[in-house]
Amino acid sequence: MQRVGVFVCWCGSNIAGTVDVQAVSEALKSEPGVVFSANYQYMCSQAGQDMIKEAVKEHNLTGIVVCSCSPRMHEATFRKTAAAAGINPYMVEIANIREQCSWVHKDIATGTEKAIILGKAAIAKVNLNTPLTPGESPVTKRALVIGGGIAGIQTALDIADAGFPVDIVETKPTIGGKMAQLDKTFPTLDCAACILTPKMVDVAQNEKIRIFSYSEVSEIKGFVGNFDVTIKKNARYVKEDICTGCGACVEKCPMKKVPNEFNLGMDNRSAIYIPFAQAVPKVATIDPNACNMLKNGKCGLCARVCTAGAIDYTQKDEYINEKYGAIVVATGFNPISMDKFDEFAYNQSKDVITSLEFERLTNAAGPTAGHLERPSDGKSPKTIVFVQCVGSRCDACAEKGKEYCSKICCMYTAKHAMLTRDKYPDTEVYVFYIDVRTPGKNFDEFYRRAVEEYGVKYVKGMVGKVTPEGDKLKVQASDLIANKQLHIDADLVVLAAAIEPDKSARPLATMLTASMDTNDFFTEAHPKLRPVESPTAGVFLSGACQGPKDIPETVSQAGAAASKVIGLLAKDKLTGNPCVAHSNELMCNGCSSCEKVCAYGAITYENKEFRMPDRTTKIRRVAVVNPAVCQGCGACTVACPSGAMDLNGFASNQIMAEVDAICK
Amino acid sequence: MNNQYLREELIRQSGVNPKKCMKCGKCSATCPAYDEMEYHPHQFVSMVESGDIEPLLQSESLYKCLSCFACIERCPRGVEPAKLVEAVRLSAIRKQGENRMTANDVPALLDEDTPQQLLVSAFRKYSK
Amino acid sequence: MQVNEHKPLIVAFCCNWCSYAGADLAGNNRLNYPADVKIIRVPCSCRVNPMFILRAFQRGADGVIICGCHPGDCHYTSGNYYTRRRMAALFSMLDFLGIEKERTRVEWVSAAEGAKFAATMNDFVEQVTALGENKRLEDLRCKR
Amino acid sequence: MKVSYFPGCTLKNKAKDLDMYAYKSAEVLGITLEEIENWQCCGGVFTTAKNEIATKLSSVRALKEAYAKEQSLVTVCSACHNVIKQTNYAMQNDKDFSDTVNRYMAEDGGYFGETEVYHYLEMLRDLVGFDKLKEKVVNPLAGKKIAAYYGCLLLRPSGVMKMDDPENPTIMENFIKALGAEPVIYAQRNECCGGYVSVESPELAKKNSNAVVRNAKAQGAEMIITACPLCKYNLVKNGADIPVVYFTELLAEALGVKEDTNE
Repeated sequence: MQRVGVFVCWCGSNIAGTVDVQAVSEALKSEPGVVFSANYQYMCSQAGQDMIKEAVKEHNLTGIVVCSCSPRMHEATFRKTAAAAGINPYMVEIANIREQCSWVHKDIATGTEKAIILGKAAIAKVNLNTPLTPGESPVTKRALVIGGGIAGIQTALDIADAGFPVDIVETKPTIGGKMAQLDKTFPTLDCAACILTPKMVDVAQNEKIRIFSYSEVSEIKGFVGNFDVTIKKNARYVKEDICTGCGACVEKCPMKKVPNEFNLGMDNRSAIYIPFAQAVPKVATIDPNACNMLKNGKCGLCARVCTAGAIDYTQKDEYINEKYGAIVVATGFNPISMDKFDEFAYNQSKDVITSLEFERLTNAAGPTAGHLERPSDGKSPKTIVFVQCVGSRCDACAEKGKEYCSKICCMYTAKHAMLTRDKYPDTEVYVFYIDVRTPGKNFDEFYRRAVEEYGVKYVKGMVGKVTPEGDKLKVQASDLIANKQLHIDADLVVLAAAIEPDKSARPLATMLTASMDTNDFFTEAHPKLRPVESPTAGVFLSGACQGPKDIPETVSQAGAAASKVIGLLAKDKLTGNPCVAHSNELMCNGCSSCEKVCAYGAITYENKEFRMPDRTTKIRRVAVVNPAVCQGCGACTVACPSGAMDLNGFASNQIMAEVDAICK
Repeated sequence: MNNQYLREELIRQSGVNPKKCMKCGKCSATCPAYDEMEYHPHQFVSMVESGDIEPLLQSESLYKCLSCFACIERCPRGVEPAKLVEAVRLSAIRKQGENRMTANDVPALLDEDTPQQLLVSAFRKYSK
Repeated sequence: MQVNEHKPLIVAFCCNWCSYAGADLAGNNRLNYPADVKIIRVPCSCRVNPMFILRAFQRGADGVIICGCHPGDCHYTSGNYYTRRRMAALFSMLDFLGIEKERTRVEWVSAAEGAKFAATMNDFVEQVTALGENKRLEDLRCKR
Repeated sequence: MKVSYFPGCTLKNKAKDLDMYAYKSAEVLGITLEEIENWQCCGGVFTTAKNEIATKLSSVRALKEAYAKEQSLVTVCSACHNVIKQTNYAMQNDKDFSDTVNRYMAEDGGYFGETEVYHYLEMLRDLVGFDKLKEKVVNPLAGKKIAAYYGCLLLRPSGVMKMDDPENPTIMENFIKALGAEPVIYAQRNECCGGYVSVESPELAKKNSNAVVRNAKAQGAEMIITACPLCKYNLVKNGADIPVVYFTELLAEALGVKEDTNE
């Protein structure tokens, strides 16, 4: 039997005004287990806490009930008091007689009656409390960053800067991501390569950072502080450590008709390739679907010209196992497919392009060396029509588009329009918009400059149909302000395609047991107060995998994610929440009901040997909860058909005792 | 005429929710009959929503809609303006004596190749 | 106990993250609701075992309400979805046993909805009061 | 295989070619078209109003008859196809509508859109298969550049018609390829010809039809095929200077069952 002390707080007049505290402490005196009951003006004050400590000593208390304000307010305070008095902090229960009693009821009689009942419930519960000790788990001081775009790069650099080793896993042969494909960046018009490539070099030179390029994460096990990850290094048929990136092989490769992904298929590359000049790592990769040597054993030219001897046609995929304390997801975005929007004739004309393709067309390192030329005939376009919101802001039931605003299109379109007018002043530039959304530092000023200084024609309305005819694109659109239908003969149409999370995100989320929204963006632990953490402990979010973002936002989130990771890795041990589920293995029948409802993957099964009454042994499958992963929601306790699963701190018999006390 | 009642009736009978419109104008951008119309598809949506229906009932625009469904197909919000146009047209021609086209009009329309489908369709659209 | 004016006994299970905080907010804003409501704190609405509800009715509760985070906002991602499904099944079974559906309820109350919490409780108490005393599942041995 | 067949008003009058060649070609491909008995005109256009019931009953009768025979219902005319498929969809998905119709018809057993409705082109694609069609071709139309004209009725509303991608359709192009000719892709192929509004505003129909023909020609077409008598009428009447023919005629020609004599 516990020896319970009851402490009723007046909270000045906040409680004492509507609750007869004296009567409450008197009434609770006779409850089972109660050996001491008192009331005091401010229980949370130093004097109040000292009173509790003295009572613990004097009466040898094993449990404490404080009738006071909400446990959300002072539970932590009184737990510390208990610990200071030498009893387990989890032997404290709070009866909420302020927020849920004195403040919401008017007369003393009802208030007092209810306060007594709430006090009885807390006493009934504390009688069944057991001392709990939070579990501890060690922290592996290494972080994994999945995705090597600007988000992943920034996160890795910041973590490495704090002295922790970081691995970046990138599916492409080089890091750099989408930003490496951009020409200029809004609103300052810095050249993307000029600000990104130094960072890429920093990554390559940082001793704390390892890059696994052309690789993917294939398995994730474990939990916060102790992730066990398998990384699949795809065979690139080139020995990374030997290749110098000289490019002799690329030059000599006879297979030169492979669509170049980096330029979005607007020109060709060879079967052995380095995506772009500043690639990191600057190592060649052989495309097994295009290489004659790998397909039918005929060629081998690259191996012959490679003076370093880096080519290895027999290379196999390699699996690497590594332990990490924290994982950062930075898988980024892609523009959506334009296949379902062929009213804009994307599939019918080469001169209808997406904005990302436009970036490559204007990039000095792009397929046209930066000259704005039409993909179909290389002529310079005289009339360009930009269409905003293609696939963004669609109705949820329309399967082809996305319901959300893609956020970055207004600004990059203003940038494209402005740069076009700047470089080619005789070009007519139209931008069809639904709304121009420019919330951001210097964003609206930038857009207004495009209109006022550069003479870009912004038209409120949408394009309804693009008809390629001869060498023109007949654009039919509405001008809602003029209440007119416009017919424009354009040379180039640029579609601001909606962006969506990378396809690799969904399977990754499953591996991480991290949650996603219906659009496959990762959800944050709290949309406002914990925006860079996933609800799964130890998993952090960086960049557009969490929602559409521009570069400044991505970089700030990347830094924030890094600081969260550093905060985690700086600890030697993690203290868990002791209020977690546990399974009574004698009652468990291994049915897997609990595992199915666990959102965190905290429950596993193991085969255990049990002694039977007849002295034989039997092997049974029983559930085991990993206390470091369990978050203590209790879903499993209800799902368990045999009653084997229970929750520390909110045990079934405790809640049952509360129910009984209330209903008595 | 009680506009609120008519508005609700049009919405009910067309199954269109004009509140879903985000005023992008794609319906009017895609409309092949735009230049023939006094009120354009996007205006039908916003005028019905605001209860300003009388001008629509009087307008020739009702009889210019091709029911080609381009606006329905291309609306990013699934508003279906053509169904609203149809609902307004029906409110106009369902009134007594308000048939747009009668059998007497037919001979003048015929030529040697006129397919029956043309007459049947026109009748369906222009009269009760 | 007064004979003609029956005071109902309502047990409310509130999840720690949303509804319990919503109840606290109702208190902070001094929004009145009947003292008949007694709140039991649980980590998540999905911690509420149907056994607890049966026990409450057996011990003489007149109504049981479970409050959780709004769907999609669960602190534990999906707990309230389990609640929704479990309770739908339980409540219709209870209804079959004679515990009217009006005596049971699942409500989503966020931490910001103090007013909703108070309004919900007022409404629920009124609804249960109208039904009168629950005798159907009451164990006579537990008679108050 | 036997299927129910709904010819429609125009196919028995001004568009006899469309009808005749459909029959003959189907026979070659092993499909017998069984004409619905006492079919009534579909109405030409589908009225989208939810409270328009009577005008849709003829379509329901045809659908019910096919259902009674446990056959799919095939149509050739784009308009009939559009009306019947939309009516069938409403019978499946709009409970108010199907209840009213079933009460109105007051016959044994309700109908709730069970019949499968195919356009003749869908029949070629899904029941025959373009591969098999290709095998049956005896006069390949090699080298001919043909523009498929879908118009508005075949593809829209795509959620109901479920025939093809409404903006980037391939069914007629694959049909043309199966016959050995070369399809011409042009953007105006799914724009309206002017439809019934040609009685009200001939100039609107002229503008639209001309835009279609001009675009097809600009992209290199030598011929336009269509499934719709009204499309053909509008295109031809407004001065199309390349042949506009029904797709079934082209089919019959490729299958070698087209007779040269004009009936």
